[in-house]
Amino acid sequence: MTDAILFWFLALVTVCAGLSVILMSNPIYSALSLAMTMVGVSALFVTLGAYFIAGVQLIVYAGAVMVLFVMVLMLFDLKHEIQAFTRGKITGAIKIASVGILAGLVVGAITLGTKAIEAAKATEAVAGKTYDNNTMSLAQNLFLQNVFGFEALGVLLLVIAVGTVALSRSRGGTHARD
Amino acid sequence: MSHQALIAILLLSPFVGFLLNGLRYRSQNYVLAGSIATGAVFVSFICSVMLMMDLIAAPADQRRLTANFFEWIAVGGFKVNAGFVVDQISSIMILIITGVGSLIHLFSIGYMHHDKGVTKYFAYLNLFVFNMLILVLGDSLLTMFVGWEGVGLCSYLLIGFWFSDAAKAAAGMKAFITNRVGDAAFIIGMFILFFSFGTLNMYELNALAPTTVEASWLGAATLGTLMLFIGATGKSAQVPLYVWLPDAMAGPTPVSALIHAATMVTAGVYMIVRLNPMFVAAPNTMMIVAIVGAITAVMAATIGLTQYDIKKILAYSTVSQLGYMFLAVGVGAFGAGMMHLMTHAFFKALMFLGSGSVIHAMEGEQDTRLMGGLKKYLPITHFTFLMGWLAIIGFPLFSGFFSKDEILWQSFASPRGSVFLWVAGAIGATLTAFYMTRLMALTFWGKSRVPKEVHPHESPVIMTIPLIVLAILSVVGGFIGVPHLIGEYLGHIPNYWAEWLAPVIKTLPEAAAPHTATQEWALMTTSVTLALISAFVAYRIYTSGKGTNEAIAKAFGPVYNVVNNKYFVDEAYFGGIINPLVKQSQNLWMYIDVNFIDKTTHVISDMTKGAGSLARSFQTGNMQQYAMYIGLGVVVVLTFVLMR
Amino acid sequence: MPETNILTTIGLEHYLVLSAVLFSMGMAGVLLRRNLIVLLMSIELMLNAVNISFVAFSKFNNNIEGQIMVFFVMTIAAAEAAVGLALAVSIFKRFKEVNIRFFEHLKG
Amino acid sequence: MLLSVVLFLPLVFAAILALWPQKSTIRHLALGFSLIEFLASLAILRNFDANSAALQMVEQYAWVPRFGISYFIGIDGISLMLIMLTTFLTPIIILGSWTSIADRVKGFHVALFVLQTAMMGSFLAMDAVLFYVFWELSLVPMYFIVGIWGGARRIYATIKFFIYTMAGSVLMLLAIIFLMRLTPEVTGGSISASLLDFYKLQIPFVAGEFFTAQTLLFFAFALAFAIKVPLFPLHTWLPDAHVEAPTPGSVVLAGVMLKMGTFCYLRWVIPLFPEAAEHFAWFFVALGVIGIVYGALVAMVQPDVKKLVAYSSVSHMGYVILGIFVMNQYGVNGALYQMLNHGISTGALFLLIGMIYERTHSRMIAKYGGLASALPVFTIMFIIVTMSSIAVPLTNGFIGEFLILMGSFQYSPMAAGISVLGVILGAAYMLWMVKRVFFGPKGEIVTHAEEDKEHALHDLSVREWVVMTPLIILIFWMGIFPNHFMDYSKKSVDHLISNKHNYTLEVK
Repeated sequence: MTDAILFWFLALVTVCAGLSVILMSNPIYSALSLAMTMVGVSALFVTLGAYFIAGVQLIVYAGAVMVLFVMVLMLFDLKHEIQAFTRGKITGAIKIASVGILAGLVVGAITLGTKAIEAAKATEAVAGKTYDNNTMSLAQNLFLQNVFGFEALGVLLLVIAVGTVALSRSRGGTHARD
Repeated sequence: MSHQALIAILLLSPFVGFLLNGLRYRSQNYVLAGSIATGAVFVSFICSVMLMMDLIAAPADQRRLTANFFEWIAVGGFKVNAGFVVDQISSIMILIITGVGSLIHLFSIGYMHHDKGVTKYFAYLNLFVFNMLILVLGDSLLTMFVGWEGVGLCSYLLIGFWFSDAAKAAAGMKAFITNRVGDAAFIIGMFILFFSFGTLNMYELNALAPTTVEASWLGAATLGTLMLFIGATGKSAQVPLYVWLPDAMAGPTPVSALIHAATMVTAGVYMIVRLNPMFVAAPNTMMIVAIVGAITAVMAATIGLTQYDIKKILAYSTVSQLGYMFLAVGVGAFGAGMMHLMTHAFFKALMFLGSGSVIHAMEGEQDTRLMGGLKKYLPITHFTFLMGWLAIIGFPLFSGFFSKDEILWQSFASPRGSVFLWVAGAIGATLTAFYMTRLMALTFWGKSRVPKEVHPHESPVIMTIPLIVLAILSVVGGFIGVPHLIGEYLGHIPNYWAEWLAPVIKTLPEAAAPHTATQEWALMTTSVTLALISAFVAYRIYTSGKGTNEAIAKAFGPVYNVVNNKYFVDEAYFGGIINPLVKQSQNLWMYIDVNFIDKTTHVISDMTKGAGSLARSFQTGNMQQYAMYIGLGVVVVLTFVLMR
Repeated sequence: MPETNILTTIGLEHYLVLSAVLFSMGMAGVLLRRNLIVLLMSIELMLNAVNISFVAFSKFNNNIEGQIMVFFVMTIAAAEAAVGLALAVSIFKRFKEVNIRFFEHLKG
Repeated sequence: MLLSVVLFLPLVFAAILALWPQKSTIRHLALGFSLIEFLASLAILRNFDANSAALQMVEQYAWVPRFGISYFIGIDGISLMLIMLTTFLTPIIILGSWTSIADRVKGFHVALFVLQTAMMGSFLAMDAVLFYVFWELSLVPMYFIVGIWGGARRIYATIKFFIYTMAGSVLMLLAIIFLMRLTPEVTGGSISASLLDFYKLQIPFVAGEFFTAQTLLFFAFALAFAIKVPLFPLHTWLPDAHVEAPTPGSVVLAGVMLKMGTFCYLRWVIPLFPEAAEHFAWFFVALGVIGIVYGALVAMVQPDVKKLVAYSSVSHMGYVILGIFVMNQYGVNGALYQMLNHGISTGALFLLIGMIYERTHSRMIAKYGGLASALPVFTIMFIIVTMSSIAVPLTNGFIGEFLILMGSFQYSPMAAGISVLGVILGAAYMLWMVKRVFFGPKGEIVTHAEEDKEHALHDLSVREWVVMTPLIILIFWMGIFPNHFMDYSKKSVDHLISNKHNYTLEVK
C-alpha cells in the first residue's frame, strides 16, 4: 500500500514538473522544473530498487547537467523574450495531435503488451533466475560483459569534450561567412 | 621494257609531276612548273605510243596488256585488284588523254604565265591526267570509279581555281555535287552487277553478260547498266545532269579544253563502250541512252544558238556533241561513238584552245559582242579555228564529217536505231552548223566591235603550236575510220578504226534491216546540205550585223526567251529541289531536333526536377518539422503494427 | 488470474505508462518550443522517460542489463547536452538569441 | 601481361602527372608518355596473330569470386584496331591541344590519360562487370574535359551528355545482372560475369512477342549503346557536346568514344542476342538509314562549323550502324573500317577547326570566306580531310562507305538506295561549307585580320604540321592499302558473321 501511495505521489510530482518544463515561458523556470523532474525520476528509481542508478541520476543529472543548463542560461543574459511556442496553427495542431496519438498508442501498446507478458510468464514461469539487484552485480556486469561499451563511452566523452571546446571557441554560427 | 613497267610509268609519271609541282606550290616560276607538268604528261604519251605499238604488233585476238599491281580490296567474295589493262579501247583513250593533254599543258604555259597560282595549276592538271588514266585503264568498274571520282575532284579544284570569285567557287561545287548524283547511281549500278554476276572486273562482266537479250526492265543487266548510265549522264553532262558543264567554264580555258571537252566528259561514253556486251544485252537501257543522247544533242544545240559568251557556246556545243556520242552508243554504233569521241577531242580541244587564244588576246574578255573582225589580228588562231569549225559542222572529208556521218547513218540503219533518232541528229547537225558559224562570224569575221582600249595580238608560239598540231589532227584525224561506203569511193581506204575495235565490240544480235547504198548517200547528202545551208544563213546574218539580240528576240518571241534562259532548268533545280531541300532541312533541324527531341528531353528533365522540388518542399530546414515527421512516422508504423 | 486493483497494486505497466506520458511531454516540448535550451531540456526529459522504462523492465524481468543501459544512456545524454549547449552558445554568439529558427539553414 | 601493361600504363602516367611538381614540363612529359603508350600498343600489334579469330593475350584473375566477377581481358581482331586508334590519337590530341588548353594543364592531361585507360578497358574487358566499370569510368574524365575546358554553354552540354549516357547504362546494368543470374545454367551452378559464359547462354526468344527475355535484354543493351553511338533519334547530346567541348575533347569524343557504342554492338549485342538482333535488324537498319540522311540534311544548314561536323558524325555513325545490322561480311567489315575512318577524318576535321578557332575565335561559317588566300596550306589540308570525310576513292572513307553500302544492298536494295543519298548530301554539306569558309570573296574575319597586323593569320606552324601529317598519311594509306588494316580483323568478323547463333571465342 505504501508502495502505491509513494508511486502515485512521485508520478504526480514528475508529471507536473515535466509539464512545467514545457509550458513555462521563462527558461529558468523550465530548468528548475527539469531539476525537479530529475529528482522525481531518481526517487522512482529508488522505488524500483535501483539505488546506484538513482544516485548517479541525482549526481549527474540533477547536479552536473542541470548546473550546466542553468549556467548557460545565465551566460546568455537573454534580453528579449523568445516566443515560447512555434507559430503556425495547423502544424501546431498536427504536432499536438501526433503527440497525443503517439501517447495513446504507446499506452495502448503497453496494456496489450504487458498482458501478453503476464500471459507468457504464467505459461512459461521464467522467473526462476535469481537476480542480485545490488551495486556489485551491476559493476560486475558493467566491467565484465560490457567493458567494451564502457571504454567506448569513455572515448566518446573525450571526443565530446574536445568537440565542445572547439565549438565554443569558434566565432559562432553554423554558416560562418566571415 | 615490260608492259607492266610501261603501264606503271604511264600512270605514275603525271603523279610524280603532281607531287613535284604540288610540293613547291608557292613557286611562280611558270617555265619550270610548266616544263615539269608537260614533261610528265609527255613521258606518259611516249609510254602510250609504245604500248600502242606493242598492241599493234600483237595478234588481233591477243591485244590486251594487263598489269596487276596489288590486291586493293578483298572482303569475302568481293575482290578488286589495282589492275590496269591496255586494250583496243583504252589504248585509244590513253593516246588521246596524253597526246591532247601534252598539247594543252604546253598551251597552258603560255596561257597561265601571268597567274600567281601557276604551279598549283599545273599540279592539279597533272593530278587530273593521273586520275583520268586510272579511269580508262582500270580493269574493274571500281578502279574505274576511282578515276571517275578523282577526275571529278580535279575538275572541282580546277573550275574553282580562281576561288576568290564566289561564282567560280560555286561552279566548282555545282560540278562536284551534280557529278555525285550520278556517282551515287553508278555505285548502285556496280552493286546490281556485282550481286548478279559476282564480279566487278569488266572483262569478266563482259564474258558473263547474258547472251539472250533482256526484254524486261527489271533484269540485272538492264537495271545495272541503266544505273551506270545515270552515272554517265552526270560525268558526261547529259540531260538531266548537264547543268554543271556550262558553269564549269569558270575554270581556266585550257582546263575547259582538256577536262570539259576532250577527256573527262567523254568518260561516260568510254564506260559504255567498255561494257558494250552488257549494254547490248540490255536493249531497254540502250534505247534510253539513245533517246537521252538525241535530246541532249538537240537541246544543248538550241541553247548554244543564243549564247554570247564564247566559252559558253563551246560548252553547249560540247554537251551537244556528247549527246551525239551517246546517240551512237545507244544505237549500238560503239565504234562510231569512240570515233566521234576522238575527233571531238581534237576539234573541240582545238576550239577551246583557240578561244583561249582569243581571250588571251582580248585581255580576258569572253563576250563575242565585243569581238568581231579578229581575223586580221589573230591569223594563226583564226586559221586553226577555221579548221575546227569545218570539222565540227561536218564539212566533207574533215574529221568530224566521217564520225558524225557514221553516227547519223547508224542511228537510222542500226536495228536499234530509228528514223526519229536520225531526224534529231540531223536537226542537231544543222543547229551545230548554225551556232558554230555564228561564233566564227561574231568573233573573227565582220566588223570589229573591239573596245578601243583593247589591242588584240597574236598569241606566242608556245600557244600556237598546239593549235596547229590540233588543227592538223582535226583535218586528217577522220581518215583512220573512213566509212566503208566513202572508203570505196576514195580508192579502197580500209576502215582501220572498225577493224581495230572489232574484237572488243559485240555486234547487235538483231539482224539489221537491209539498206542500200543509195539510202546512205541520200541521207548523207541531206544532212550535209542542211548543215551547209544553215552555216551559210548564219554567215549572212551575223556578218551583216543584222543578228542582234533584239532582232532575234523580236523574231522568235517567247521561244527565244525560254531558250536564252536555258529552258529554265537551273531555275527548276534550284526552285524545285535545292532550295526546298535546304529549307526543309532547316525545318528538320528546328522542328525535329530542337523542338521535338530536345524538347522531349527537357520535358523529362523538367519532370524530374519538378518531382525534386516537390520533395524539397518537405525539407524546410525547420528541425521541429522534421521531428514532427518522425513522430508521424512512428504513429503510422505503430498504428500499422497494432491494427494488424 | 485474480482481479488486481489498478490503484493499489503497482506493476510494470504503471511505470511504463508514466514513462510514455513523460516521453510524450518531452516530445511535445521538442516539437513546440522555440528556445533552443528548452528544446534540449525536453530531450533530456524524453531520455529520462526511457530510463524509467529500462529500470522498470530490469526490475520486473529480473535482468540487470536494463540498468547498464540506463548507465549508458545517461552518459550519452550528458554528452549530448554538452554539445547541444556548445552549439547554443555558438548560435548565441552570432545572433544574440537562441531561437530554433536559426537552425533552418538545413533547408534543401 | 602485355595487355594489362598497355591498359594501365596511362593510369600510371596520370598518377605521375598528378604528382609532377613542375608545371612547365607537363605537356612534354604527357606527350612522351603517350608516345610510349603508342609504342607499347605497337607491341600488341606485333604479337597479334591475325590468322586466328581467337581471343588473344587473355588475362584472367579472380576479382569478386563470390559473384564470379573476374579481371578478364583479351583482344581479338575486332578490338585490336580500336585499341590502336586510341593509342594513336592520344599523342596527336596532346600535341593538338598544346596551345588551346591554357589553364589547368595538369588536370587536363590527367583526365586524358584516365580516359584513355577507361576507353581501352571497355574495348578489352571480357567480364561484364569489369566492362561496366570501364564504360562508366570513361564518362567521368569526359565530363570534366567538357565541363572545365569547354565553351560558354559547357555545363548544359556536359550534363546532357552525362545524363543521356548514364540513363542508357542503367538499363544495361540491369541486363547484366539479369544475365549473371542466368549463368548457373551453363557454368554448373556458380554465378559468372564472364562474357564467354554469357555467350554460351541460350536465352529464350519468341518472335513477335516483345516481352520475352531476349528481346528485353537486347533492347536494354542496344539502347545503352545506341545513345553512345549516337543513333537517331538519341543523337541530340552530340552536337551540344561537340560544340562546347574543347578541341581535344571533340577529337576524343568523335574519334574513340562514339566507337565504344558501335564496337559493343559487335562484342555484346549481336553475339549475345543473335535471334533478337536478326529479328529487329530492320529497325536498326531503318534508324541507321534515317540517321545518314537526317544527319546530312541537318548538317547542311548549320551555321557553326563544329556543329556541322558534329551532325556529319551522326550521319557517318548511321553508316556504321547500317553496316553492323545488315550482318554480312561486307557490312560488318565496312562498319569496322568506317569506325577507324571516322575516328581519323572527323578527328582531323575537329583538329583543323580547333586550329582556325585559335586564330580567329569564331566558328560561324557566315563570318568566314576567302580563307584560302590567307591560309593556303591549311586549306589544302582541310580539303584533303574533307575528301576523306565525303568518301572520295583512294581516301580511307571510300572503302568503309562502299563496303557498308554494298552490304546494305545485299540486305535490302532499298536501304542502299536511300543511304546512297548520303553520298550526295555528304558532298553537298561539306563542299558548301568549304566554299563558304575558304572560297569566295574575303569575309569579315579575313579582312579584319588583314587590317590588324597583331592578329594577322599565319599558316600552319611546325607543331600543327606534325599533328596533321600522320593523319593525312593514314587517310591515304588506309584508302590505298586497306588490306594492311583489314587483314587483322577479317578473321574475327568472319567468325562473328558465320557463327553468330552459337558464338564462342576460343581463348589463346
